[in-house]
Amino acid sequence: MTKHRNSIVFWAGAAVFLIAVLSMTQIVRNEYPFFAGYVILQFIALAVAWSILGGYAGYVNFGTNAFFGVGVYTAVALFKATGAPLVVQIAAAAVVGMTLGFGVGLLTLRMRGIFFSIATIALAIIIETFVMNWRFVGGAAGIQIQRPPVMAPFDSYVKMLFFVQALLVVIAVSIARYIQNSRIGRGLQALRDDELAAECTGVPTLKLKLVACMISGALISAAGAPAAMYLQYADPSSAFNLSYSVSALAMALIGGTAHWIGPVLGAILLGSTQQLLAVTISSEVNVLVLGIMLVLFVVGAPKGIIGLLRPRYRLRAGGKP
Amino acid sequence: MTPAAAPDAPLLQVGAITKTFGGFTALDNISVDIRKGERFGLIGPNGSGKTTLINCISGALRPQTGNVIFCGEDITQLPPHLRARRGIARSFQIPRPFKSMTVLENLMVGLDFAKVDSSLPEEDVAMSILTRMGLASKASAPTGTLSQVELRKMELARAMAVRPKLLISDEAMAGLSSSEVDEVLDLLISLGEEDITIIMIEHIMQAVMRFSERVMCLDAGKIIAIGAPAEVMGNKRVQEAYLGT
Amino acid sequence: MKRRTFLGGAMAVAVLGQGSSALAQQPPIKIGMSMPQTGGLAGGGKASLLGIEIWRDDINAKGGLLGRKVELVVYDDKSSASETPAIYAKLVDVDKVDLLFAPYATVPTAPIMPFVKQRGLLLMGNFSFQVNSKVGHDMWFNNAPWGPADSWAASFLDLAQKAGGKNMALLTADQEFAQNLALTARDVAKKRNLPVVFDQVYPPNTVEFSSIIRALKAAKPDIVYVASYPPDSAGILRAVNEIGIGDDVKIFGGGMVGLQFAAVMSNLGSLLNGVVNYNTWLPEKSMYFDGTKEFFDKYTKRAVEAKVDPLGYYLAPFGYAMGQMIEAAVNSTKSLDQKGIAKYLRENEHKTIVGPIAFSADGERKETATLQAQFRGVKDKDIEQFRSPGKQVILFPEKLKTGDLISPFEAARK
Amino acid sequence: MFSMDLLLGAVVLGVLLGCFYAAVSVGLSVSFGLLDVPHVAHPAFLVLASYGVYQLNESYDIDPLLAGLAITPLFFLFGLLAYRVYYETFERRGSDAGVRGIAFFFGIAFIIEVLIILQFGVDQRSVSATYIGKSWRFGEFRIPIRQLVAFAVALALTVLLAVYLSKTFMGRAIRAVAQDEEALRLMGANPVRIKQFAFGIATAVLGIAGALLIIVAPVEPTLDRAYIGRTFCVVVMAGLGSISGTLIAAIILGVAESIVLTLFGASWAPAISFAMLLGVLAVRPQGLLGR
Repeated sequence: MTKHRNSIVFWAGAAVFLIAVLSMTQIVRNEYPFFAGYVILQFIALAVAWSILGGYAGYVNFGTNAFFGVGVYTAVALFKATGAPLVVQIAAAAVVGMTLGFGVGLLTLRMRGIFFSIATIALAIIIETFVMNWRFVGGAAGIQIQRPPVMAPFDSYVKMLFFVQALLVVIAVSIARYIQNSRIGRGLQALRDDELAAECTGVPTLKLKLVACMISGALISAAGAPAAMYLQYADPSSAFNLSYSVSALAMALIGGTAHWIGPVLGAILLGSTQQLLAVTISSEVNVLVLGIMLVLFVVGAPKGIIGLLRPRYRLRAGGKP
Repeated sequence: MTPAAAPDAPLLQVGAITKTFGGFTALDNISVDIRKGERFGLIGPNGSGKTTLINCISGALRPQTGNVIFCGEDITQLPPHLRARRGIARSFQIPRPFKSMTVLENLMVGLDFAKVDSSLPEEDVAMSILTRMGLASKASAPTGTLSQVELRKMELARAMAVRPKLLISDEAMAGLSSSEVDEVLDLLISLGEEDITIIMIEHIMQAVMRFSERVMCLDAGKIIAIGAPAEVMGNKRVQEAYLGT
Repeated sequence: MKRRTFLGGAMAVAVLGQGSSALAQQPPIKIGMSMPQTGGLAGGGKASLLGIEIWRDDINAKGGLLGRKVELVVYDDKSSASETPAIYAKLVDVDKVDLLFAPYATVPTAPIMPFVKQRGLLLMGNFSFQVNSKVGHDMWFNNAPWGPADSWAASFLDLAQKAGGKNMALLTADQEFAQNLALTARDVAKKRNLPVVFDQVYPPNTVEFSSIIRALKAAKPDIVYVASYPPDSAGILRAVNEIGIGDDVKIFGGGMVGLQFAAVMSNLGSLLNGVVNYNTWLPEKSMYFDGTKEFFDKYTKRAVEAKVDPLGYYLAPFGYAMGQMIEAAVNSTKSLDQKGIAKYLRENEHKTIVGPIAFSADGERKETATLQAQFRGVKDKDIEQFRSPGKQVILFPEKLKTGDLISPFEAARK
Repeated sequence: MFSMDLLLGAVVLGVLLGCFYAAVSVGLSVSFGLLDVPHVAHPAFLVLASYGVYQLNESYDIDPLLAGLAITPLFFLFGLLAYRVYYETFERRGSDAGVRGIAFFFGIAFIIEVLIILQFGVDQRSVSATYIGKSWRFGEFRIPIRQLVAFAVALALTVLLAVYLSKTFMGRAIRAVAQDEEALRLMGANPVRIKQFAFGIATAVLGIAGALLIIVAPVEPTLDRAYIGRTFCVVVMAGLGSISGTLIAAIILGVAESIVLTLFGASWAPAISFAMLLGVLAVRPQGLLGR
């Protein structure tokens, strides 16, 4: 009963959010909110997608930038070769990201988490090297992209991208929420706590990890795909920037990974703090804040913001009463 | 799909399995059949290969040679979760609860993935198992708050949630007081009365004697005695093996 | 016409009469930009910004632009392309700045080119390379002395061929700027039938160049054209010093980024000798124009406090020059109308502290003023030595030349 | 392009480079290989040590190797502290130590990077010493002396650590704690103290390794990222915790990098160590000499 009511509330909320976003694109004329909002929405999508594997299953992916970059360059390559529309670019990026997730997962998810983590760092560098040597998409020099004309009902491309990214956020959150409430979520939580015990209780751990890795990879790549059109430019060092990995990880862990709302809160908080800090402090102190917050939360508030807000999660997490 | 096992065929057949780690042979050509509904005791000194054997049965390890046949099906190469779905469940020597979950949720994992059809809602099934185990009052407690005996019971309850044909209990009484030992033992015996085959690894001899219909003793990866409890306890090599350590 | 002049004069008198109070009352003219202040480009970005700030202070001391104070609105883009679109949208839509300057370097600039083109905004470029060639924005003006795309490689190869070079080796970093240079170098070599005997691209973060230099040496080239980044430039020169490069080499260098920065130069010291490399400004006597000396006096003082490059030759004076061009254009057109300013900038030659600047249609310099200079007599661990002339002798362009190439490379190293 | 001389040169340089890689990886072989700490901040500690060496060399003109030796005790203490924090916050509490432990060290690495930038800026730094910038000639063949120095010191360091771990009482206790913590506890030793000490040693070694790093080439604050691949590749390929394996694996990596750089071009070089790492993980995760 309550589950059912929760669902209604959730979908109503999602609809209200999308309608609000859509009407904002129609009413607000100043373009800056869309530029800045796009970045924050992108971080929400990344953090939520990251936490499907990193939070629910406890496998730390340092390669968010690899999947992100793959999304960007899938879009670039496809657009340059065929002029495919944005929707197709995003779908293709999701497919490629999913395939990549499957490959890495198959290779390393049998082993302990640390091997997976290191393999994802390796992945980012190998793919970046590959893209740097790929002249068709501009190689190391990067590539400038001309946007196609904007589609109705939008009057500017950035507004459209803002809406598209909002849609991706809704998709990512609904998938995360579905997983969390389904037996997949319970299985992931079990294997995160104890892999052998989970196996012996009937949980197909490898399969679930692979599924999580594929979904997470697909969503990260999909969230990265519109970046090519947003920047109208792509270069390997920006597309594969390590800061995507640090941010996604920090936002998810700071927000808390036991519930899908955690990464959303973390991304909104850190994303807007970063936008604010970028305007006020222009030194490395800005980045330092992110690192210190990450370490403080990891050490002091293992369940993140939602753990602090909702004692239930603290209770669930706690070793001692 | 699987060929129907003959009515009197053993539930579990361990066929000549050998398991080595590097140069160390943990199990040396072990064969044993376990009947349906049997209460089977497994004893032996530390490092004799008891846990390795049940790891090979439950799927945590795979033997180098030999096979494991369950209900007439060769499961030697199957991963643990598929064995669990076929009806093999276990508890662990050192309890391994899902720490971020409540007791009830721990059971729900097994119910979720064992794929047994039931007309009752899963939560009700879980509650009935907990009631059976005397843990009903702890259903919504986090596992971190449980006492040692409650943890042991929770592990057995979680194993029961898979609705096993074969339950393997790995030293479920270690570190418990004698009244608690009796409590857990009674539980196991009552489970055995419900047509569940049980393999019990135990160091506490009275418990083994009271529980088992048949006992097997391992030493250095070999079977040194198998038979009725009193018979095995009277065996010279068994006594030596125990005194020797 | 006369009437307007009269009115203008009257207004000017009025403004002068009100003095500083008028300066305070009128809203300031805001110039917006992002600048890399953290990340890999931060060193250059901060020096460039200091140059611009010195211009702002000078102009405000003179009474501002059109009688209004000049104010800079600067955000950090973290050396990344992904930050700049939001920053420039904020500058234009929220801060409502009057004029835009581009951030230092190509990568952060590239994403804002389509934006300014679409909005029809003037953008003063800041040392980016070939960023407008595909966009074709007619209100873009780059302060860098690069000039036509191929002039860079051409000037180096001119010097090389004059010294008897017959074939070329290319060693380039796998990053955008170096790859752009490599591309033109290959083109120019092809046009001149200069065989390329060695062509290698190495990745960023390469630690050990001994292997690469050994392979390069084995190819026995006459001309070695290197396009590298600061961390690698040092590694390459070290390896060359240790492994040797052969007596055939007539000329070495060309496009090594980093050898313009004080920290790198003092670090490398005598290893620099003989290298012919590009530069933008040097303390040679041909390089002093109206205001140049005063600028560097101010810069040297403020650099210490701002913790930026103590010499500041490479970027800072061009930041100042960017301001000077805007100053001239706004004062002549007497408005902030961006189309008018662009028209003025395109049609006139501008006097700046880095010499006269004239633009061609694509917003780059009409003629290249990129220097090729040879390091000579450099000692170890001494920053101050680079302030005196003769340490980097200008070989190109002809107008600014202060010496001739010493060749072969090994001879020049002594 | 191909010639025997060039190949020979590549192999010789590769061996030198490989020994240097062994020196920078050997600490990780202890901390990750033996102690099972997911120490992704190891390369960041390494770069931090290099900056320490740089500071001493710059301000007091101390030879970089001596400077490395001088900061070794400091790094030992630093290691003790780091392990204590890690143990108290993660290992002792047990639950999901993996995830948070990795994130913790990742965060630490990130903080170290930023602090170095705040203190020293993004420019690269290098040290001066009499043996830097000269080379040893052998006919046409020249080997940079800095590489010979790095080679000799690295080899000595690795061998010394291997001997320490196999011959001394403490060394053997460290190996034992890696294999069976319970047994050690029964013997009356405190495994946590032994692990802490071992982590201290693993970090102390970085003092010298950091000196070698800045002797071989200039350092910059984000250099640690390149070394995550190299060090973990070496340690995993070696078989976790095997010191002799570390040396062999590092030489294989060094030679592979050097040959690819010399004969096939450098554009694929950064992927070498990572590709080898992925390959090892996929094919033989227990490493060359794995247990």
